[in-house]
Amino acid sequence: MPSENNLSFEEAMTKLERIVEKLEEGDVPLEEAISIYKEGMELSKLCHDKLKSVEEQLTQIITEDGSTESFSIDEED
Amino acid sequence: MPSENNLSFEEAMTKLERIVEKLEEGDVPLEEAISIYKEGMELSKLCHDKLKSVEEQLTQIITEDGSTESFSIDEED
Amino acid sequence: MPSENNLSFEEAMTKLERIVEKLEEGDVPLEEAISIYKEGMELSKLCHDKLKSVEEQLTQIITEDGSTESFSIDEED
Amino acid sequence: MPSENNLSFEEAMTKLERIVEKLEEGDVPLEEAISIYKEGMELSKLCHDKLKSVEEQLTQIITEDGSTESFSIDEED
Amino acid sequence: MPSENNLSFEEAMTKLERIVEKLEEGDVPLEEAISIYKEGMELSKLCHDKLKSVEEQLTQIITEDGSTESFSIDEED
Amino acid sequence: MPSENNLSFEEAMTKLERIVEKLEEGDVPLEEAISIYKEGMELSKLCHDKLKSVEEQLTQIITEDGSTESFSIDEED
Amino acid sequence: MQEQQYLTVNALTKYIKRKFDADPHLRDIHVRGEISNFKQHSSGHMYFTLKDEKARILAVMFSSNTRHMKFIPENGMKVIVKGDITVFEPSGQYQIYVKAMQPDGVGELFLAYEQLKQRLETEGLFAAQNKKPLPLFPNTIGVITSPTGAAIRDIITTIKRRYPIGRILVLPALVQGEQAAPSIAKAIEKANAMGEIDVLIVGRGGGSIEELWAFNEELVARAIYQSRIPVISAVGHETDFTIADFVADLRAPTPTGAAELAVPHIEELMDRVLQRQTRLMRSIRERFRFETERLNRVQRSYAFRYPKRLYEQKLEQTDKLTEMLVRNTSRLITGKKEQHDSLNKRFTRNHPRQVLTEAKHKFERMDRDMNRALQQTVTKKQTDFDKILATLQALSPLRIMERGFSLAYTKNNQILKSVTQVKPDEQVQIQLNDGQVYCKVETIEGGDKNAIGK
Repeated sequence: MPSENNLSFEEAMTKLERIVEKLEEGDVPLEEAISIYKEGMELSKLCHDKLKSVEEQLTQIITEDGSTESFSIDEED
Repeated sequence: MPSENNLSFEEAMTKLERIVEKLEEGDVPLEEAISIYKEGMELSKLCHDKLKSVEEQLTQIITEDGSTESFSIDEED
Repeated sequence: MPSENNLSFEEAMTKLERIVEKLEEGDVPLEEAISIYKEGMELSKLCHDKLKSVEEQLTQIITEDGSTESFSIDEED
Repeated sequence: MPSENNLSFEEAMTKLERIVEKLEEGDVPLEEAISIYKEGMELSKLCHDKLKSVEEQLTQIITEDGSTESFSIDEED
Repeated sequence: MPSENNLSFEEAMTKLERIVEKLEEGDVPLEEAISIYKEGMELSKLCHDKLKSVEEQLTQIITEDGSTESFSIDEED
Repeated sequence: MPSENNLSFEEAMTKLERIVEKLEEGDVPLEEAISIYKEGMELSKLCHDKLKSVEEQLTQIITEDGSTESFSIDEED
Repeated sequence: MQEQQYLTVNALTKYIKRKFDADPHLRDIHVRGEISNFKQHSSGHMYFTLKDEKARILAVMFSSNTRHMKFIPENGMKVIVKGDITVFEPSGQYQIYVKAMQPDGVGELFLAYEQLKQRLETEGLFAAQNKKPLPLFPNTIGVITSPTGAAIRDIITTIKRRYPIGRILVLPALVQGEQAAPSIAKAIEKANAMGEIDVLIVGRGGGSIEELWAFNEELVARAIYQSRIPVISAVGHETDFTIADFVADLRAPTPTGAAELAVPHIEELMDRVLQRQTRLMRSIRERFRFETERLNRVQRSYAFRYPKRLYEQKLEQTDKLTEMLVRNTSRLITGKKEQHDSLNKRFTRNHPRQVLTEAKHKFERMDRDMNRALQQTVTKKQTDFDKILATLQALSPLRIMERGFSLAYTKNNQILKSVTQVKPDEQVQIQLNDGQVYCKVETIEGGDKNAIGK
């Protein structure tokens, strides 16, 4: 399922949520349920990985001239 | 009964349940009863096989994805 | 009585029942009684044979599907 | 009296009964009494023979169909 | 006296009775008495013969139907 | 005395009675008495003969029907 | 005028009160005046008179409305009040029930705020249906505020702590003073123009009403309203709402609060993922278990566990019927046999032997009677004859001869009474007692008539 790797965290979560709901509703035929389950597990792993492996994002500021600079606050005070 | 192999688990179960109901009602003519019973046994085997296959698939998913260990039906409660 | 072989078990039983009733009522002429009795005995034999055949079929089915039985029942409770 | 052989058991019994009634009334002339009595004897014998024959036939049926053993007229009470 | 042969036993007996009565009245002339007596004797013979014949018939019935006889008599009581 | 032969026994007896009465009166001359007496004797013979004849006839009847006698008496009681 | 209806004072007063209450122009009106006769009750309710050079009106302000007042009213103070006019029935006086009060001067700002708020509200800028939902997992969070100061620091700290995977883009803006409103509005427009920001936090730290005023300006309100990007307002003031707060898609009481609303907590997210995973597994396991149980139930069903029941009962039924067949047939035949036996018994009882015997008896009797009758008849005749014969013989004239007499007869059989009746050599018969003598006449003598007898 290589396409799923391109999903954003949000998309993956949304898909996962839907899958969970669908499975919990119980109306899915057994054979389909197992394939949905498989997909759900992969999505869950994807989300999990995304949360786990993220580096901290930069904070930036838009300057007067419209360019973007990194911004840091004085953590002190 | 090759057509029955194309039944989904749910269809097979529904058929099976109807058969049981019919048999338990008790008014089934003798000759029909035995053929119904035969069909029931075949459906039962079909369902059993499908469940077995689902169980194997589930076990396999867990094994591949080591992180989510120890899936088993017994794990509940 | 070749036509009687095409009777279903239930039809044969119904016929037999009527014969028994007729005999019970007692209005049967002597000569007829014996032919009715003969017919009754043939019906009885037919029913018995059908039951025998059903029993054999059942035994065969059960023997063939011996495996099915074990799986699901053990895991339960 | 060849015609009498074509009588059914019941017809013979009815005839015999009439004869008995006539004899019981008692006014029968001597010669008639003897001829009536003769006829009665024949009718009674006819009935007896028919009964005997039915009994034998019954026994034969039973013997042929060994499963339903021990039929006998004595079995009653 | 050929016509007398057509008499029944009872008719002959009635005639005979009248003859006896007449004789017993006693006033019958001798010659008449003897002729009446002759007639009586013939009637008597007729009756006697009839009785004989009936008896023989009876004996014959019993002999012919020896089985019947024993059947019905023995089996009684 | 040819006419006298046509007399019945009873007529002869009546005549004889009258002769006896006449003789008893006693007034009859010997010669007449003797002839009357003779006539009486002849009538007497006539009567006697008739009686004789009756007896013979009876004997004959009885002899003819000798069988009759024995039949009915012996077999009874 | 006798029919004139008289009103009670109460009814009249109620009527007047209803008139006041029904008039929209007497609702939420702003009145400027000077306070006099000020009294504050221990309960917190304020009673005073508002007056100007030409008129006065009684005023009441209940403690529930005085709680957020930032000043203490006193006699002689010029104020702007907002309230409703109504009639106090017991005294029949109309009063103003004050809901808000501002010192006059600031009062103009307040009025402007109220008017703008009312206008924008009417226009629908505050309507709930126009509020945009916030993204659940924003990638970039835009922050419009002053790049210096506590607000920006609180926001960044909070976001970094909660949601390190979120990118923060600061759009600096003036948040105080004349230029604040256009600066904020411009920043909002810029953020929208950039097209990479998922959510906007617009705000500043707390301050006086004048310091916060930019957020009450129409320019800012409209910019917020125009924004495609969902906006969280974060004006650091717990109690008073700015116009911006009303327009924003979500209002946060403080900048920190805004940051918390803008991004999810990463731990929560992780929890959420794990929870979904758990639910997924539980759900499939339950499903599997359910289906297994369902199958088991069927397999455990009576029909499958005891398939012999399918025919055992029928077997019993068949046996029973067969037995009944035999029994009924046997009974039928026994019945016929008994019927025959009883009839035969009656028949045998009527054997003609009896008839024959009776006939024989009668015949014999008759035969005997006949013989006897005949015998008697014959015997009687014989007896009669014998008797008469004896009598006859006794009277026989021939008896004389027994005494030695004899009778002589001529050959013509005539008694010989005279000698003249015979001639010699003629035959004569002599009748004796014990026989006859046949003689021949030898001679004839006599002629004397009395020769013998006399």
